[in-house]
Formats: sequence, C-alpha cells, structure tokens
Amino acid sequence: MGLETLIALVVLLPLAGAALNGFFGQLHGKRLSGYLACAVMAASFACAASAVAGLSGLSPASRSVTSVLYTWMDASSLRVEMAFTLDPLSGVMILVVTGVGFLIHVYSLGYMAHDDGRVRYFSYLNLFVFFMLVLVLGASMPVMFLGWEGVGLCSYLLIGFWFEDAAKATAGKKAFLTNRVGDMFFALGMFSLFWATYQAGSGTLAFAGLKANKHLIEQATVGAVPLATFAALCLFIGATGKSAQIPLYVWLPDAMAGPTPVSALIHAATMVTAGVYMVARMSWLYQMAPGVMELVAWIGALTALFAAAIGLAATDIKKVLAYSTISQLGYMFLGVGVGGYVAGIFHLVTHAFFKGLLFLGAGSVIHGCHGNQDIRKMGGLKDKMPWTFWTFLVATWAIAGLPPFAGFVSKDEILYEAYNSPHGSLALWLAGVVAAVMTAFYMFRLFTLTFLGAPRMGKKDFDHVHESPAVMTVPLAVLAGLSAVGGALNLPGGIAHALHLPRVLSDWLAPVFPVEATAHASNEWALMGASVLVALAGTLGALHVYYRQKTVPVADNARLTVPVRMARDKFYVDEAYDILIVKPVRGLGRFLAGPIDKRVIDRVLAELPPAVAYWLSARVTSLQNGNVQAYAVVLFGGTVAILAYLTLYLR
Amino acid sequence: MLTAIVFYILATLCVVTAVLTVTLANPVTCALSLIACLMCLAGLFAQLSAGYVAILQVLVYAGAIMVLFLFVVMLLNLTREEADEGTFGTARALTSLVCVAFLLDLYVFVDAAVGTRDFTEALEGFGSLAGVGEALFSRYLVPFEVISLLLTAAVVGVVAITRRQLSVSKASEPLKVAR
Amino acid sequence: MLPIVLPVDTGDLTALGPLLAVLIAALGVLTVDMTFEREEARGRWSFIVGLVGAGLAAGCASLWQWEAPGRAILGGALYADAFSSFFDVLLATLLGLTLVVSWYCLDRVKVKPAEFTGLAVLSFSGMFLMVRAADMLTLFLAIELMSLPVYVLAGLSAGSKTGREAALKYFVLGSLASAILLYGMALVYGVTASLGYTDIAGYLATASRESGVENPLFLAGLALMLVGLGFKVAAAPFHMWTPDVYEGAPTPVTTLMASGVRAAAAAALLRFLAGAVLLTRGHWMMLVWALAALSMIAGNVGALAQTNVKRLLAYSGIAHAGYMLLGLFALPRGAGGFSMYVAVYALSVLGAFGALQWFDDRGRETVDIEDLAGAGKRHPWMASVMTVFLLSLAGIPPTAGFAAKWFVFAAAVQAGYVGLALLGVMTSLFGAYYYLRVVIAMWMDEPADISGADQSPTTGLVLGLLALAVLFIGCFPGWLWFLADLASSKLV
Amino acid sequence: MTPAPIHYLVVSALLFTTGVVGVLTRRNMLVILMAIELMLNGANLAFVAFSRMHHQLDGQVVSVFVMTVAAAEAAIGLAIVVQLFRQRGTVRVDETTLLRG
Repeated sequence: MGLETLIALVVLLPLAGAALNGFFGQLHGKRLSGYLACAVMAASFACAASAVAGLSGLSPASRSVTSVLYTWMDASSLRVEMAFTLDPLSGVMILVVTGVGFLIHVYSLGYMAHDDGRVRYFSYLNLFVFFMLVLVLGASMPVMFLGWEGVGLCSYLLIGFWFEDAAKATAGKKAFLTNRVGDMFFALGMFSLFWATYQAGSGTLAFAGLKANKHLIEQATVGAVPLATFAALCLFIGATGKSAQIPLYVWLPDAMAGPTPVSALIHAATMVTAGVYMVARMSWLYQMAPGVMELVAWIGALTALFAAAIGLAATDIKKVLAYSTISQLGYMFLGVGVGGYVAGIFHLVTHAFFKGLLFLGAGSVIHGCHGNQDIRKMGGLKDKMPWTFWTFLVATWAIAGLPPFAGFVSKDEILYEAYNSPHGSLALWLAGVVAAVMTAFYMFRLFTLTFLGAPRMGKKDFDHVHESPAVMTVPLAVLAGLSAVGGALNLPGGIAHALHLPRVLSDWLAPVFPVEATAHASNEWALMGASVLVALAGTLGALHVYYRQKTVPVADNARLTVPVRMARDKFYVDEAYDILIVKPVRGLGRFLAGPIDKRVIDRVLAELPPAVAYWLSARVTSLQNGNVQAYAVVLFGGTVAILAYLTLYLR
Repeated sequence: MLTAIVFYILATLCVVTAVLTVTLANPVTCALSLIACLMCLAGLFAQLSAGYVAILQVLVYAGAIMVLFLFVVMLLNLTREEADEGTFGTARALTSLVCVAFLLDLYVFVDAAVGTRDFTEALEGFGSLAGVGEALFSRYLVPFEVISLLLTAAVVGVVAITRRQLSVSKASEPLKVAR
Repeated sequence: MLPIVLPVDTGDLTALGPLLAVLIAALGVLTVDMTFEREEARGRWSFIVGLVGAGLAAGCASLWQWEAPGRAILGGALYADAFSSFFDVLLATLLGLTLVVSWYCLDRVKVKPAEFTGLAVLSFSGMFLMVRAADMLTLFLAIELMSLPVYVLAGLSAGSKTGREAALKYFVLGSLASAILLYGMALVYGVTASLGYTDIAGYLATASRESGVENPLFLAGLALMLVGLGFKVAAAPFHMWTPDVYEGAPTPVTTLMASGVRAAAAAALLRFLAGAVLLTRGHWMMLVWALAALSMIAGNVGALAQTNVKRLLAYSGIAHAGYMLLGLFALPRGAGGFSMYVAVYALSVLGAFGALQWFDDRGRETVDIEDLAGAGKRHPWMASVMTVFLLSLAGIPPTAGFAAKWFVFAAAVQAGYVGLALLGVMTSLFGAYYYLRVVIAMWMDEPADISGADQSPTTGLVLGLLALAVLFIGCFPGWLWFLADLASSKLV
Repeated sequence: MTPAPIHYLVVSALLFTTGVVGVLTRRNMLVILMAIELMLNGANLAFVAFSRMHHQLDGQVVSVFVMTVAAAEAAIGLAIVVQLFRQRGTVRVDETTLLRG
C-alpha cells in the first residue's frame, strides 16, 4: 500500500466504524458494536504505525506526504482540497490519537458494558477520533477547521451523553459558548491569512502554501498592526477556547459530566491538546510575532498556576483531574510560547499517557465505588483495587514530575526551555516551578485520599467495592508502562549526551520546526535538580498532610482559610463570567431584540436623536406590541432613509 | 389653455379626495371619496391619451372594486366605536412627517430628471383599444396569461378562506355553495 | 384587422417545461378539488398530482442544456437559461419536499390538504415565473401570483388563534411592499422607456454617466424596487413581518414561506440586480452593504432572546438574507455563491421546519425550545436529523451550510469587502449560540412531553434523506458550486 | 401653462404618499386597504404619464394589469379582513396584536 492510501485509511477507518455503528448498530447488536469500534481503532492504529514507519524511511527533508482525497471547495482563486498531510508532527499526533484512542475504546468495552446507549456511545467515540484525525492531518486551515468543529461537536454530544440532570445540560451550553468564541477567532485568523496571501496574488490556505508565502504575510498589515501578529493572536485565542486556557477555560471542568473514558480521551489526551498542536503547526507564524509568543507563554504559565491552585482545593476526583489537565495544558503552552515546540509536543505526548491513565483509573475507582466521585468519601481502596492502585501510582508519580517517569522528563524540558530559550525568562521558569510544586501536592493529595488511609465510606459500600474487569485493567497497565518509560522518547539533552543516546523526538521533529535550538547550557543539571526538589517537596508535603496527619478536607466553609475557600469556589470565575459576559450577552440580546418587535417605535425611534425621541415617546407608547403599522413605519422609514441617502449622494 | 384648466381642476380634486379618503372617520365616506378620486384619475388618464385605460379605470375600479369595498363595509356593519379612529396624535403626525420627507425626496428626484421635459404631440390612435389590445396579445401575452392564473389564485384563495365559515354552519354541504 | 402574431415556437416550450409542468399540476389540483366528493380523496389525489407536477418540473429542468446560452423567449417576457433551470430544479425539489413533510401535519393544524396543495402549487407557479421573468411587469405579476396564495394559506387554519392575524399582517405589509415596488418600476420605466431587463441594461450601457445610472429618477426607482424585493427576502429593515407571520401561520405554511418564497425572491433579486442593473457601482453597493450588515445584525441579535423555535428560525432567516447579500459584492464570481447559499439555506430551513412539524404532534402554533427538550432521548433519529439541519443553518462543518457560507465569505473577501465578511463571521457566532441552544435542549435536557410517536415513517425517511443530502453537500460541495456558478455567472 | 410630465408626476407622487399615510396611520383595516388602492393608482398614473412622455404603450399596458392585480388583492384582503372580523370582532389593526415579541 502506498503511503497516501495508508494516510487515507487512518482517517477513514474510524469514520466507517462510526457510520456502521450509527446506521446499523441496532441491527448487529450492542455487544458487537463495541468490538467493531475497537477493531477499527486497532486497524487505524496499525495503519498509522505503518504510515509513520514508511515516513521514517524517507529522507528527513522529504518527510511530508500529502494524500488528496478530492477537491472540497473551489471558488475560483481559492481552492481547498480535502487533503491530509503526514509529516513528523502529524505523525506523532496520529500515533497518540489512534494509540491512546484504541486503549480507551477497549477500556470502554468494560466501562460501558451495562449502558443502554452503548451503540450510540461507540459511534460518537469513533466519530470523534475521525474528526480528531482530520484536525491533525488536515493539509489546510479549512480542513483543520472541519476537524476543529467536529471534535467540538462530538465532545458536546458525549458530554451530554448522560443527560439526567440539568447541570449537565448547563455544562454543554457553557462548552458551546466558550468554544464558539474561540472558533470565531480561529475563523478570523484564517480569513486574515487568506486575505494577506490573496492580496499578493496567491490566495491559499494550505499550510504548505502559507508557509511558502510567509514573506507576504510578514509584509501585510491590519491597520497599524502587522498581520502576522493579528493572525497569530486570533489563532491563539481560538486555541485558548479549545485547549481551555485563561480566559476560556471555564467549560472544561464542567465537561466532566460525560462518561469517564470520554473525559480521558477527549478532555485530557486528545482534543484539548488541539490548540497546542495548532500553535506548533503554525510555529513559523508565531516566530514572526514575538509579542504573541510572549503572550502565549505567559497565558500558559498563568493558567498552569491558576488551575493548579484550584486543583489544591477540589474534592471531586474528576474535577481535580480536570483542573490538573488545564494546568498541564498551560505547561504545554508555556513550552511552545517560549519556542520550545519539541518540549511542548513532548509534554503533550507524555501527558496523553499519564493523564489518560489517571482518568481511566479514576473511572475504575468510580466504577468500583458505584458512582461516588467525592474523594472525601473514599480512602483505603488500595487493597480492594490493586491494579488500579498501582497504575494510578505510576501516573501520579509521572505527573508529579518525579524521576524517572515520563512526566518528569517532559516537564523538565519545558522548564529548561522556559529558563534558557531566548523567549524565556526567570519569571516564566519560576511560575512553572511553583505550579510544579502545587501539581505534586494536589496529585498526591488525591492519591492519598483515594487509596490510602482508612475507608471513609459506609461499611456496606466499602464491601461492595471491587476491582474492575480485565478489559479495563489491561489498558491501565499498558498506559502505566508508557507513562513509566515514555520519557525515553526524548531524554534530557545532558543525559542523552552523556550516554550517547539519540533524542528521538527532537531528531524526528527537527524538519518541522524552525531551527532555534537552545544551546545546551551548563545550568541544565542545576535546573533538573531544582525540578526534582520541588516535585519532592510537593509530594512529601501532601503525604505529610494527608497521610501522616490524616487530614480530610472539610465541607464547612467557616473552617477554611480565605484563600482555600476562594480556591474551592473556583475564584468566583463562573460568577464573574455570569455577571460580566453571560448576563451582558443575554441582556444585549434582549435589549436589541426588544426594539425589533416589542414596542418598535417606542424603542427604535426613541433611541434616535433624543430631541425627536422625547417628542415622540408619548404618542409612541400608545402603539401596541405587535402592531402591524409599527412594522410598516419601519419598512417605510427604511425606504425614506435610502432615498435620503441617495439625495445626499446626488448633491 | 383649456387642457391646463381641466388638468388643474382634476388634479386638485383628485388630491383632495385622496386626502379625504385617508382622513375621514367613516369608512363609507372614505370609500365614496376614493371613488371620486378614481374618477378624477380616469379623467387624467384620458388627458394623457390613455382612453382605454380611462374607461377601464371607471369600469374596473369604480364599477367593481369599490363596490366590493362598499359591500364589505356595509356587511361588517361597523359600530360607531369600531369605525371611530380616535384623535390624530403625535405619532401619526410624525409618521405623516416621514411621508412628507418621502414626498420631498421623490420630488427632488423627479424634478431633477424630467422637470424640464414636455409632452410631444400624441400620435393618432395612441392609447386606443386597438393599440393596447394588440400589445396585450403579442408582446404581453405571457403577463396576460399570468394574470389569468392570478385571478384563479385569488378566486381559489377567497373561496378557501371563506369556506370555513360555511362549513361550520352547513357542515354537510360545504362546497356546492362556494363554487 | 391587425394581424396578431403569437410569439411562440415549439423550442421555447421545451425551455418552459418546468413552468408548464407546475402550471398543469396547479390546474390538475383544482380539477381534482372539484371532481372528488370526499374530502379524503380530494386531499390524496391533489397531493399526488402536486407531487407528480414537482417531479415532472424537476425532470424537465434537468433536461435543459445547461451550457447553452440564455435567451429571452415569448416576446421577451421570460428567460430560458441555465439560471432559471438551476432554480427550477431547486424549486421543484422544494415543492415536492414541502408537500411531503407537511402532509401529515396538515390534519393536526386543521388545514384541508386539498386547499393547501392547490394554493401551494399555485404559489409555486408564481415562483417558477419569478426566476425567469425578463421584464418588470412579469416580475410584478409573478410576485403577486406567488404572494396571494401564501397570504391566504397563512390564515387558513381553522383552529388557529393567530393564523388570521398573521395573514392580515403579511397581507398589509406585503401589499405595501408591492405598491412600493410598483412605484419603483414606474420610475425606472420613466427613465428607460422600457420594462425589459435587457433594454434596461442596454440603456445603462449606452447612456452617458449623467443620464445613466446616475440619473436621479433611475436611482430612486431602483431604491424603491430594492425595498419591494428586499421585503420578500426579508432583509432588514424590511423584515418586521417575518417573526410574527412565521409564528402565526401554520407550520406547513411557514415551511413554504421560509424555503420556496424566499428562494424565489432571492433568485429574482439576483437576476434583476445582476442582469438588469450593473450593480458594481460604488455608491449603489453602499445600500446593499447597509442592508446586508443590518440584516446580519438585526436577525442574529433578534434571534438570541427567542424561546419559540419558529420565531427563532424567522429571525435567523433575516440574518441569512444578510449572508446571501454578501454574495452580491463579488459579481460576477459571487453570483454563484449567492445562488448556492440560497439553495442550501432553502433546503436546510425546509428540513428544520419539516422536523419541527414532525415533532409537533398536536399542531400547536407555537413550538418552544423547551418543547423539544429531550427529543434526543425519545427520538434519537429525528433529533439527529434536526441537529444536522440546525448545524447547517449555523454554518458548522461538515454540513452544507458551512460550505455555502464559505463561498459567499470568500467571495466578499476576494472582492475587498473584508469588513463585511468579518461582520458576518462575528454575527454567525451569535447564530451558533441560538441554534445550538435548540440542539442542547434536544440532547441534554430532560425530556418534555412531546411524543411525536405516531409520526409518519415516510416523512421521517424523507427528512433523513434530506439531512444526508445536506451532509453530502457539506462534504462534496463542488458539484453544487459548479452548477450554481455555471447558472449564475452568465447573468452578469 | 400647459401641463408637463412633471405635473402629472407630482400628482402621482401625492397620491402615492397619501396612500402611504393612510396605511401608516389609519386604524381601520378597510381604510388601510383603500389606502393601498390609492398607492397602486399613484403608480398607475406615473406609468401612464411616462407612457405618454415616451410615446410608447408599455406603461398603459402595465396600468391595465395593475388594475387587475388590485382587484385580486382587494378580494383577498377583504376576505382576510372579514374572517378576522368574524374571529375577533374588530377591524382595528391596533387590536390585532396577539403575535409579538
């Protein structure tokens, strides 16, 4: 099979699975639908692996293969092909998406075994993977946008998969709204790039074409702002929506309403990393806009800090993981923001391993505890669920940044870049380090409260706790293995140098990213030591408080110190959003919809020149709502306005 | 000179009766002044060498459409309160002002375009039945056919919308009456 | 005696095939209506005749040699060209779909099927005329032929509290707009001394700058005509009737108003502005610019606060009128985008209203968003179908709506109207919000007591196929764009 | 002074505008229908005047058609008004405001 065919297969297999399950799922039965979904994922992963293997057989300079399915849209000078490009960057992504995706599909077989909506669930899940693959493989911005919107859609469908309570519906709405803000900016950025290249006579939106025309983009401006800055900024705002960064992160914690494997796949391992991927994909653009890069880095750092702070106080097992996801995504943005694209992508990959594992482990815990998600009511699960316990420990170890697991290596590299890169600074590094302490702390807090100590649930409930079936624990074990050794993908420069080992990921991605290798600074070992120390500090702190002192978080607000209480209430951000954005938008809608139908003359004309307005209002109020003559007046008023404009024009 | 006098008389009458149509309180008098207005308009058509149109104006408008109006006005037999319009308040005054603005605008455009043009002498037979008829059946054959459809649609529509009342009262035999 | 030569030849008749098919169907329905005694048989047979007419019309239209150069036929009253064929196919499809999706709902809203079918087919014959009208008189008559049956249809529901009010509002405003349109035609005629589009275009091409498009009377006439046509496509500020009438009319009638009527009106607008008037003059475009911007803002903002799905779709329709107008800025290339947008919008909105009829099992006049709550749980298939239509209206890939928006936005950007395109992108954010509110209600809210259980599988199947078509166009928009462009770019 | 086209057009504009005033200000639906007739007639006068000015019959033909359209429109309009009157017992537009928002 040619490489092009393989690429197409990688994308189309999950679509076929979704279609088969979606259209005929009820016919071939619930049991089969799960196996079918897993089978297509396995096949897709196999295709992805052989495609990447094929790619590695090419010379590094020519490692970019485009598979054109057909011409999607062709409006004379703007031609968009339904094309997928496999290059080292998208290669890494498809391996993660299909690989982790496959494991989560397998896990779902067990997790969703008793759910009536299984067919629908697997259909959505396959569809999601399809769109995610479109997103990462898309050869042009519109195709990426197709995947971008598609994953959002599947995410909403899956969030709302269990819609027993109204809160889940609200969660869906929030996710919609915040993501659409981001999507709008994505579209703006896309159009501005097209505008720039079109003006110069070669309108295109293909990544390759845009990159080839980057001199045109560099010359263009929007008003006084360089177009590159404008476009990079718009795209980044789009990324903050999808990747849950300040200020558009609010939807992600609420998105945990969906089934846990969904949280693992979509809201941890794949979709939310789309923003990071996009920034990495457009790295040449960001290189032209250093100001935006700095913004990206700072937003990432602040998000990492902010979300970790909230994570310190959360008591719902999935919410803790959600905030930790936001925080880790912040790390990735910090990485790409300082120009450490490889570091960012590396963390993306390892994060997919350990965060996927954490969510699946949490799912196993919830599954075992019959739906309980409150860590204050857990504890002592260690012996009841040994597999979950050990794998969860590996993942916690990894995310806390303790050597030698994957999380340590990738996080260390980001911190290293944050300090040493030309775009980095001490302040960014410090922010990262503080976030690292908090990460280690809240993760071990979670771990301790869940698995160690004495059980804090009823005796009867505790007796019923059971380990999950093998179909769920095997994926956990595989992911635990990956979380443990994943760091070997890109050993720290110093170690690699000392042991004469290759830095696989750096070498692999080298053709994609602008060459701006940060020289191996002498402070590498010092920085690494600092990383280890802070991770240890956080870990030991958590163990001290929650294991030795057996502290249990309390519900009573009065006994909490103010910062903790604020953290637990999410810094009142939701409330602030409600007051600052949701209410104004609604109000705007009402305000502007009012004039159109309600008391037409009353409002529309009264808002016009005030002198006329006051004179009018008395009579106007007598015109009733829904009065056809009021409509006629607006119609005719419009006519007169047009004529008046023409009169002025003729003058 | 005579044409001018006739024109001014007809035009004045036409406008005055039009204004009366939209200002008088009683719908019956409104309808009557509208008839008067349409008659004057027929006169103006005649002056413009549109004899056929003028005749149709009298026959179709005054003869048919306005009779229909009067019929409905009488049928509904509006009570005093129903017919009463209330006072001419500020909103209406303002609306009228918008209309005046429209009129002025329109005048500016018309005056700028044809303000200085004069009529040329009309040819013999211009606007006669024969001339208009020929146009109707050759150049305007399609519109002529469309108008027949339009009338069909109107008939069907009116039957459909009023049939309901009949079927309420005479449920057994709804259609025969209407058709 | 004057020799009267009828300007008909047989070649013209083939070009008129679709129109004739619908006309014959209209007469057939009337005949059926008079022939059968039993209400049920009348309804069934008129439905069949109507469907056959739609099928024949579509068939005839697709036989047209699309590459052939367009020409005026029948004494210059009608055009026979690819543009009319494109819209013939669209309108025939809309007619067939309108009849099918409304069929089972008519009973519930207490409209007699025979009357609905008869008036709908008559109205559609007006639409077929509109898209091929070659002079202002035919255009005016076609608009009236299209509108009069719809005025009646709006008020036809026996049990409705609001239908007649809707009919009255639509009638009063529609007549006002028609009269304004007519006055505009008079002024244009006063300048060009002709009613035919070709003559108007010829006049403009030959006239000097002072007497041509700069002629004040001509400008005023065009402006008034724009008002009249703008009313029919529901562009702001001539849109005020839309929400009330859409809400008050029985849903089958609303379906027809939102899809067929607006598609035909948009086609007529494009033909007139692009064919008869050389639109690309700066100041004149300012007016269209203002209408487009105003429509996008008024429609999208107005829809935000709506709780009634019909009103919501009405407001959003105003916004869509704005998006359509974007296509006018990049003539001739934008013409294809415009036509494609019209087609996609008409199909999507027809689907949305059709699904609404499917869900509304009691034939109520108002369907609130909360009435659809939990539809995804009870009727996952139909809820998916409705979701596809709503996503298409919101312009989210991979639905047809995204592709259509893409083409008009791209056309506007290429023509240099970046500001307007950006406004479109931004206001479509609002759009996504309110459409998705319905989607969320269907999939994530507690089920309401909407049953839709005894709904027709046929209707469901047809709507499902339409949804698939919408997805298909979204994934493969190329052929539709090709046809739309082929049909429309020659207008200019 | 012999009447020139502009004089007829002024009358036509006056008629049309009077009709608009009627539509916009009168409460009685029947009178509103009459006002619409006035507008159509205003347009007709313009057509006929231009027809005479250009020495060309098209305008007159249009006015014949418009009369027919006016008849059809009036019939439909009156039918709707009558039906509304039967349902609501009023012909005042300001009292038919159930649909709003």
